[in-house]
Amino acid sequence: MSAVRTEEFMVNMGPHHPSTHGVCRLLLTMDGEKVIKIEPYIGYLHRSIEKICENRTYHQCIPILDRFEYVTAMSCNYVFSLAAEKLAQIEVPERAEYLRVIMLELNRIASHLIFFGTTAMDLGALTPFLYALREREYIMDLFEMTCGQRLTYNYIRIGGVSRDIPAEFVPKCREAIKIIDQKVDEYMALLNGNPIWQKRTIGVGYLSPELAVAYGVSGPILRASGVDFDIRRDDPYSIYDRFDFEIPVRPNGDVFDRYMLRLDEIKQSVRIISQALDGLPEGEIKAKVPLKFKPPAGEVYSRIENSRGEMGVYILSDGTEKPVRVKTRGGSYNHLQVLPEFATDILIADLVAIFASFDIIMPEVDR
Amino acid sequence: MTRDQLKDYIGSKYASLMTPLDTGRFDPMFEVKADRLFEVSRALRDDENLKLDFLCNMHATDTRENFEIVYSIASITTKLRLDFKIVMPYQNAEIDSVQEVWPAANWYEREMWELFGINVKNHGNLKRFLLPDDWNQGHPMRKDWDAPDFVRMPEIQ
Amino acid sequence: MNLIPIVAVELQPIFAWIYRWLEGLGLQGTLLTVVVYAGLGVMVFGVLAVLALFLVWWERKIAGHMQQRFGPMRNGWHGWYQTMMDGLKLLQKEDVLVDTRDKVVFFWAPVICFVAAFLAYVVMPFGDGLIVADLNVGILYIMAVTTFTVISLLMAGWGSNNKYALLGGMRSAAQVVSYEVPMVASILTVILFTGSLSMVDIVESQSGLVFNWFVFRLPFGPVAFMIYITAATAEANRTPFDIPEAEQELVAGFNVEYSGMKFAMFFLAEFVNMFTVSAIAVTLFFGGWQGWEFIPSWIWFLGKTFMVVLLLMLFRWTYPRLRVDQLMEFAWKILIPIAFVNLIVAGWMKYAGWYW
Amino acid sequence: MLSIVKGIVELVRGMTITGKHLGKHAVTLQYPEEKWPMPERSRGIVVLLSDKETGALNCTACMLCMRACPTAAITIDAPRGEDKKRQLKVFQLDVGICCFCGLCEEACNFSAIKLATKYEFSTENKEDLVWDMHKLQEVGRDVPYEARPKKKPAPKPESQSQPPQTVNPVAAPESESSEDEKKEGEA
Repeated sequence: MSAVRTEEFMVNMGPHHPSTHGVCRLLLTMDGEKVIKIEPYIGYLHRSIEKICENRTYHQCIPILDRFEYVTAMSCNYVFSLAAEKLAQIEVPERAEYLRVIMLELNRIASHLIFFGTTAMDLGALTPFLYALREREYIMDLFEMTCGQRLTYNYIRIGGVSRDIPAEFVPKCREAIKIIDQKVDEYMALLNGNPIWQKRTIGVGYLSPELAVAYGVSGPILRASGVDFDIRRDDPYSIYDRFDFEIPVRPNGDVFDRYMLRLDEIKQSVRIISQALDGLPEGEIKAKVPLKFKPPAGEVYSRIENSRGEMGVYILSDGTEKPVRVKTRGGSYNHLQVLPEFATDILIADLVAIFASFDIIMPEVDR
Repeated sequence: MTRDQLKDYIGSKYASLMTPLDTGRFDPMFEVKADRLFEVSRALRDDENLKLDFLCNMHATDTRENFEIVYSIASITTKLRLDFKIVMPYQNAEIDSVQEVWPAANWYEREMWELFGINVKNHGNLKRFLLPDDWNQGHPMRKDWDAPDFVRMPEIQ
Repeated sequence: MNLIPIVAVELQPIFAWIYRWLEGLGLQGTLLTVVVYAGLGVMVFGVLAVLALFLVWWERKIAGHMQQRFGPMRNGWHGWYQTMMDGLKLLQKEDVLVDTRDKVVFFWAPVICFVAAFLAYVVMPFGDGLIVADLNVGILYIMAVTTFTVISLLMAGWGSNNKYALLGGMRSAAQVVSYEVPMVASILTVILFTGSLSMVDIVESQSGLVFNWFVFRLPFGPVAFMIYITAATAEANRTPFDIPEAEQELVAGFNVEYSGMKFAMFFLAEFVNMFTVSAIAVTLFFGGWQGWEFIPSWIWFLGKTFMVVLLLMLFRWTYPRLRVDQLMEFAWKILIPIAFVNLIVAGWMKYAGWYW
Repeated sequence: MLSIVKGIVELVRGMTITGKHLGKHAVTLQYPEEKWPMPERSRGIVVLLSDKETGALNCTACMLCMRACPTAAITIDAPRGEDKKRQLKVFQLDVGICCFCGLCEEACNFSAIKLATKYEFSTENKEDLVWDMHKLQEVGRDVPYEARPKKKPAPKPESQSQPPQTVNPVAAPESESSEDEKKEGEA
């Protein structure tokens, strides 16, 4: 048998691969079915959002930043508004803060539902994807009813929100979160006990907490590795310190834990939303912000907990109408970065599972 | 530790390395000399009271006079957060890599090298990954960059 | 008259008439046999092509309704001729060819796949007497010819000169060869009791009450059926065992470079294969075409087969996909031991006479 | 052995969940024949509104929308006439680069531009996506809107259902020389 010669070969996974969620390109060095080395190449979705923002006024940046991370565009709106408010020391009205929290958490649920669907799809189960999108539709309807768009909201503005919620929003929202809460149980019944699902996820793709922290991994992936850190609680912004909710943490750091943690987070978000709906005060929805918004010179980096980890915006202002520099930071950038470090000597099917469990979306990486 | 306490702590302990700046509007902001960067990074991470082990963000800014490289760092355990920046001249800009302290800096430094043309010493993997492989039109995030199809907003009188 | 293949009682006069007509044309001896069999072959082919088209549509409808959407709705009532239109479209499409392909292998792979899928129907008893040729080694013949599929997949993977396709081809080879073993072991359990390899004999040995169906012979009957249906799912390359064409891993696996009609051949062959394994399951375990007399036997056969196909579809749209090493592990460490223990138990019970 | 039985039970449980959905009715619609009702606030195509009585455009060519547009999709050409008032000559919208953010609608003081709930305006040519004044007006003929009082903007929206005027240019502290039209709107 010594005459048989084997050699490694390179496979281009992406930019148009069904499981790379967009246009990520992974250059794999493979030995048969085994992946030896991963080299990510990004930039296929680069729209130079940062450069565009340097050329826009602060108000105009918000619709541009909607496209920064379109799955949770509310967070993009919010994190930029937060930075601008910190720059200009704007006090946001109470009602606006509540509305912001409701929208952010609804958007987190929507994003996690997409995660659930795409992960199941990447592992071969096609039906959960449609179920997840069916439930996401309730949230999209709520958004459309409130701000008029389903994906790029342009809702949260500097100093508040753009519009008050319509009268039928609150009952519909209560109904939606109730349905979603029930459906999450159904998802768990559909997949959790399934021996195939367990085989594919439990113990696959272990990410150690040390590596995760060193590479700036954040959000659900960090918490699934056993690190108890959530910006909503540890660096509080908005009014999150008023709500009673838990930060789910799971110890194993494998694909199954990342999947379960997100489903748990959906339940916690439902709790936050119902509390916020109960405590929703009357009043102003927007602080007085001039159309020619000129924050004083200075710089600020604001960060929030997005469904994909830490989302941050850095603004450098020189006192004029346009920012000098806007730098966006998305969680997926670091998550993609850590992938080659620990995902070696795995089968290609495991790579797909790990990639899916990281919930990487490319607009956030390429910007 | 609150933000003011953090400011005082750093002011007393690292006065020789980090100069406080008043441009930071929310979190404390410091300035660091380019040649002391590595020393500062290591000290901030290993300090028992700070443990700033999480690199949130790092990027360069072109202010038309010079480059500012801003490091936003945080801590998982002590929940602190601070920024520090390096100001360096436009010509032959070069910094040390902080990958040894925060491995997450790898891609941020690569992106900075690619889009701003700031050289990174001891990086080890300075390869293009955002721009096309055959890109030869300079560094697009610099303020003076221009291209025929680059559309700026119309100026309204 | 004895040259006429056994056909359903209802169709006997027509066949006799055709036979006489052919004789009147001056055909005799071997030539006559050849012509008659060729005609039958075309008939079976036609029926199966229609069935495959129907199955594609049906699967899309089932999947759609399972996911709370409609599925195809545009062409005709609930899109009933959607698949035909898709076929027409694929026929018109340009056949995109890779320059670096292995020309001979690339060309013949879909052909072999297509032919192999249809060969099994030579001995398939569609109804009471509705069979092309009742070979006395029927089930053995089926096992032999269906394995041709793996050769074609391997050829497709190799001939495409594409790494994804190659991986898919290798996966399919490993998978089909492994799952052949438990499948044959479970079939042997049946043959142990019928004492014959002929498909007609197998069906007739299950006549009478429903409890004479093999699947109800406790304790080995249901176990054998479960092993068979698992192995058959793998054989037909369907989820959860569809790793040769695992879309999320290998894009499309072995047929990644195929387009136009060549792709359609693979596609149709896949559905014919699904029908084949279901039909075998019905023949072996569910009493084949037997049922109440007042419904024609071939309707019984088709009905039962569609039920098994529905089961396979439920599998496909519910379960995630296994990983390649887990798939092999499952075959060799779980399925094969159980299959052989089951076979030994069945043999012992046969020897001791503890069965009805 | 137990794990195998347990696994089979779980597999069957999964199948019953998906199988149960087989009987339910689809939640999707057959798009071109059936459509979802669009919410009132839906941001669809951008239209120019006309006065309900005279039929003339509400636009006064103040260029606020052009200034607010983040993608520079709006082009306005309005030279000043002899009475120093701007005459609207060209109002062009490139639907291809419009991002439907709604900033133009919020910037407008005269209920002249609105994001209607209409959609389905795809074309085969990119050139057809550049809409001129007349087309924008035609599409916007039957769009219902609430004319804003030309005198002074409402002080504060009382009811919640009424869309509040959020970015109100009146609040802008700076008054620049070129903004005489805006003052005119206030006066």
